[in-house]
Amino acid sequence: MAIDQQRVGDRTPVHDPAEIAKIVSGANLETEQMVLNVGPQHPATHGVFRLLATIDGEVLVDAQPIIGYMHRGYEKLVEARDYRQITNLVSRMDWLSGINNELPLHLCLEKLMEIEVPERAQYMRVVMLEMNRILNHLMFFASFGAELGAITPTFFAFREREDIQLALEMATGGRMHFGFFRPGGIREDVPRGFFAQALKGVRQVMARLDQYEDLLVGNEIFKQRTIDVGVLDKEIAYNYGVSGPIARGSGIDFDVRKDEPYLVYDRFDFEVQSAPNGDCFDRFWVLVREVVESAKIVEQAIEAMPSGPIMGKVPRVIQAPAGEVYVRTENPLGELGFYLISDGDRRPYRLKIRTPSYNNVSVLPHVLKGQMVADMIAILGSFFFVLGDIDR
Amino acid sequence: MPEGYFGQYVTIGIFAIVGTVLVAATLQLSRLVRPNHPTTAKLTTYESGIDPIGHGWSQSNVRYYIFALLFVVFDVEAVFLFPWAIVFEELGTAAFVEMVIFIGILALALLYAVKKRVLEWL
Amino acid sequence: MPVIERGDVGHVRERLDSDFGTRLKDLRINHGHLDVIVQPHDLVELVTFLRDAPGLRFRFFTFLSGVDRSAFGPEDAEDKPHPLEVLIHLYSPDHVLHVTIHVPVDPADPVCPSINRVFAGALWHERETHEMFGIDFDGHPNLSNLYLPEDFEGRPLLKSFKLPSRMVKDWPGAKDPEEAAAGGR
Amino acid sequence: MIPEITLTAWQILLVKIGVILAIVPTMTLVAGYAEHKVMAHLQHRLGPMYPGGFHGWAVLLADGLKFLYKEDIIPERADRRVFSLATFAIFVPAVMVYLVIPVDRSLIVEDLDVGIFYLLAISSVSTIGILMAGWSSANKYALIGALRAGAQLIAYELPIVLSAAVVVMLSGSLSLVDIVEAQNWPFLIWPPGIGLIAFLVFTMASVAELTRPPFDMPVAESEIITGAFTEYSGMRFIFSFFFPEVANLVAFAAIGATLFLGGYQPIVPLGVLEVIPGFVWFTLKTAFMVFLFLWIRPTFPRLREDQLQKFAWKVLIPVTLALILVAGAWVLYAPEALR
Repeated sequence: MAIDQQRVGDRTPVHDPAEIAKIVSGANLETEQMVLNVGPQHPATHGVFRLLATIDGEVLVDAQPIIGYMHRGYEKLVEARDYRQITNLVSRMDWLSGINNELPLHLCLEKLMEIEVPERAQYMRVVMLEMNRILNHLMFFASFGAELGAITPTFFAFREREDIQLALEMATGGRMHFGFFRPGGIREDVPRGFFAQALKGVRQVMARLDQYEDLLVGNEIFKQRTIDVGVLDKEIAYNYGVSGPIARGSGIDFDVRKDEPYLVYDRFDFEVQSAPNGDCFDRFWVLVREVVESAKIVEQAIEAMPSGPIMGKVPRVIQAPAGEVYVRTENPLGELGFYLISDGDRRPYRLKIRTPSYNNVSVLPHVLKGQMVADMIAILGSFFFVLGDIDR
Repeated sequence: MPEGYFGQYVTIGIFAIVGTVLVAATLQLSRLVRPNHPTTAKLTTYESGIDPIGHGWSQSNVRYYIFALLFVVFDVEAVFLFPWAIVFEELGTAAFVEMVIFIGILALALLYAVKKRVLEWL
Repeated sequence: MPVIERGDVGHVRERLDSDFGTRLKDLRINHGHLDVIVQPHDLVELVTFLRDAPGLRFRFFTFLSGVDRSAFGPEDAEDKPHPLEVLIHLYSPDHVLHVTIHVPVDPADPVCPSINRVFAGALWHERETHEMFGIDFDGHPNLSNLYLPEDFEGRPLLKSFKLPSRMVKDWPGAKDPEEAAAGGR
Repeated sequence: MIPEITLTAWQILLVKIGVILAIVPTMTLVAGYAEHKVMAHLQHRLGPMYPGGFHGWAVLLADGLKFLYKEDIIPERADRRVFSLATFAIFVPAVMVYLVIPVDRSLIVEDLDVGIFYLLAISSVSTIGILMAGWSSANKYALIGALRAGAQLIAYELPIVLSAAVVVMLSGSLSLVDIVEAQNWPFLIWPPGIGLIAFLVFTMASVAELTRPPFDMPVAESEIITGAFTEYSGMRFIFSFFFPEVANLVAFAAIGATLFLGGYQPIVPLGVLEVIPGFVWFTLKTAFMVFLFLWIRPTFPRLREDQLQKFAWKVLIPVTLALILVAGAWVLYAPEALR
């Protein structure tokens, strides 16, 4: 397994007759191992992610993920900013689900400061969170297809994203980083037409998703590429703290929205999708089914949308009293947790950000070992991760 | 003069030359208009954006070699097959039976290869 | 063995109290999560117990990190918290329970046993904590930097590490909303 | 009608060269543009709309011009000579395939009496070029891509050759004109199934031979960038990758139309249809084949290399071997149904 260091450093082809003779005589007939870099500039890695793969022919002997190309040190930066500013900072962690990243911080503050959030704001938050989740999942639906060489789902997914994207843009003015949540509520009430647009978007997704799903899930080639490939064992998933669609694809029936409902998630009728086998197919299947569940939540939330204020009673200066709290939410990619330690200042004393992709990706070497190079791409694609979410 | 049986192949030869000249000429034309500023970074072998580790020439899995051998066997078969395909109608049943035996042997060989699992990639 | 009810963190406290007794300090319930303080040498045992004990099954590894509390609270406070600690959060998916483990380590010689044999997921977290806080994890196979360049100096998440741009002006957003509402923006 | 023009053999040759040099690039541009547009519309989008004004018809010309102005980079560690020779080894065969395809009854550059043999031989020369390109690049992706391409092209060469053998058996000749002439009855349908299965095998193997999705592992961009051509740039890239790919696409479509769809013959032998000139039929059939190839691309995800090999060796080759026997029996014992 160890790479022959001398050979790796040696750039010239073998010319020495003695060495050739040695190779020919069979003393050295084993195939050479090659160190292959996948990333940071590789078409299949979303962002600057690097995988140092040792391959023998087409088989992966070892794979080490190398991260840190876009570490921004948010945990340090937040200590020099007040809570209002952090909202916009943390939404840049997982850039595909900006609004979901904002939530746990506000939940932390609302817990510590004992702020009551009005119902309308809570429902509104749920609508936006779930719409963002659909956006995120459709994105991975697209990219997983693209990685397996199916180009068409990409375009379909992007078309479906657009209507939802438009609704969010109407309300927040942003397409990726919304900055819409405030401690105690949301920034402002939504404009007229928002609900109609949002319903149009999610209903369209629900209506069309089955067809799109058939493009991949129903395809024989897709099944051959994904079933029984990259199996992640349930216990290993627990052990590494894997969460989100990846964990649920391994038969872990685990969703913060159901287990410990925050906001008003306990009032909606939705199911936690999970699949038992832990292979690429199951992970993808869970991801796709979750889009439908999210769409169902959005529909219910809009139907039951109460009227009233959108901001609770919040002091002028956001200043959390001294204390510690851990709040976790179900981000599209898994459990996002903020451990906030406050010493009573307007800035957090320490904010530990537990991002889903970090734990999810750390299990990769375990899953990749012994796989084929072609499967490696399928596995990387099925470990839905966002680089900003790993590196923070 | 490119006529008759031999002449046909002269045409083919000429076309090979024409194709070659076409590529060479376009590459030369491109040389006239394109920039040329080689730098060390540009001339480095591409390896996903970092300095390459080791060399690109390595002994690869022998698996490919077995496929190549199988190919040779079957391609030779194809060479036999074509002349036979034209005339077997006149030669009748005997030639047909001979070919059945020939293909049968090859099919057995393929079956053997499958049983020996050499067609499995891993 | 009594099975602990869903979310009943009080029972966990009793279980820990009876099984680990005096070795655990300060079992508190904080916002529905159990806070435990344990000395480094008891850490691996405690974590293994939490993971395997029937009825507890804290088998989901949430995160591991550190906290530098040396600048916590007012300067002249009476009971200063321990200046440096390792923070571990575990979750029991079966019973929906949380436990936060605080491991005080000596700031002069920060060493803590590695829990990667109990939770393999801790490997990366311990590497990150090592480069950010300078805490050594005894038994970790490879404590090389995860994020920072190899030649980086300093431990960024320690309070003693100042961001260069904050040396001049401590906090650019210091303007009070009250002031802003009254005066210029 | 047409005044008798007598040309010397050399003049004829010049005309032939002119025709081929005009037709091949034009076909390639048209097919390449069709690829853009067909794929775009299959995916609910517009595709190129601006270059040239009308529906972006000039997009490939603009592309070609852009590549002409691009820097040509040969990596330092590459084997320069082999690296540049590979381009020729890939490009030249792609042009030479067109020599023997009968566009109409008398519209053929060279009616070789072993035309089909020539066709199969020349279309597989590019494998060597791809191996040269991959090996000389001294790049890991290129090497993997080249080896994949080599294994794949030889594996799918066989189904093509064997399905062509079926056609030869049914028509009794190696000359492409004779083969087309033999198809004045619905070749594809009669004798029952044989032609149709051979056609399906040929189409599938052609997609693999063209390294197009779902068999595009040798150039799978999400795995190994562009495979053997990772290090190629500028005009060299066009000549070794893009142009041959599309030229071969058209060539295989034309071969398919010739071998299975009756080439320049009308689809059914009806007097009314005979009025339409042969080359129109040929072009329509080739266009149909091209569309088929283009249609497959956005529909399927990519197979894996071992699955592809399994498919060739365990499905296609046994099927064609059996087909040869069935066709032989048919020709011998039920010849009256044929002619």
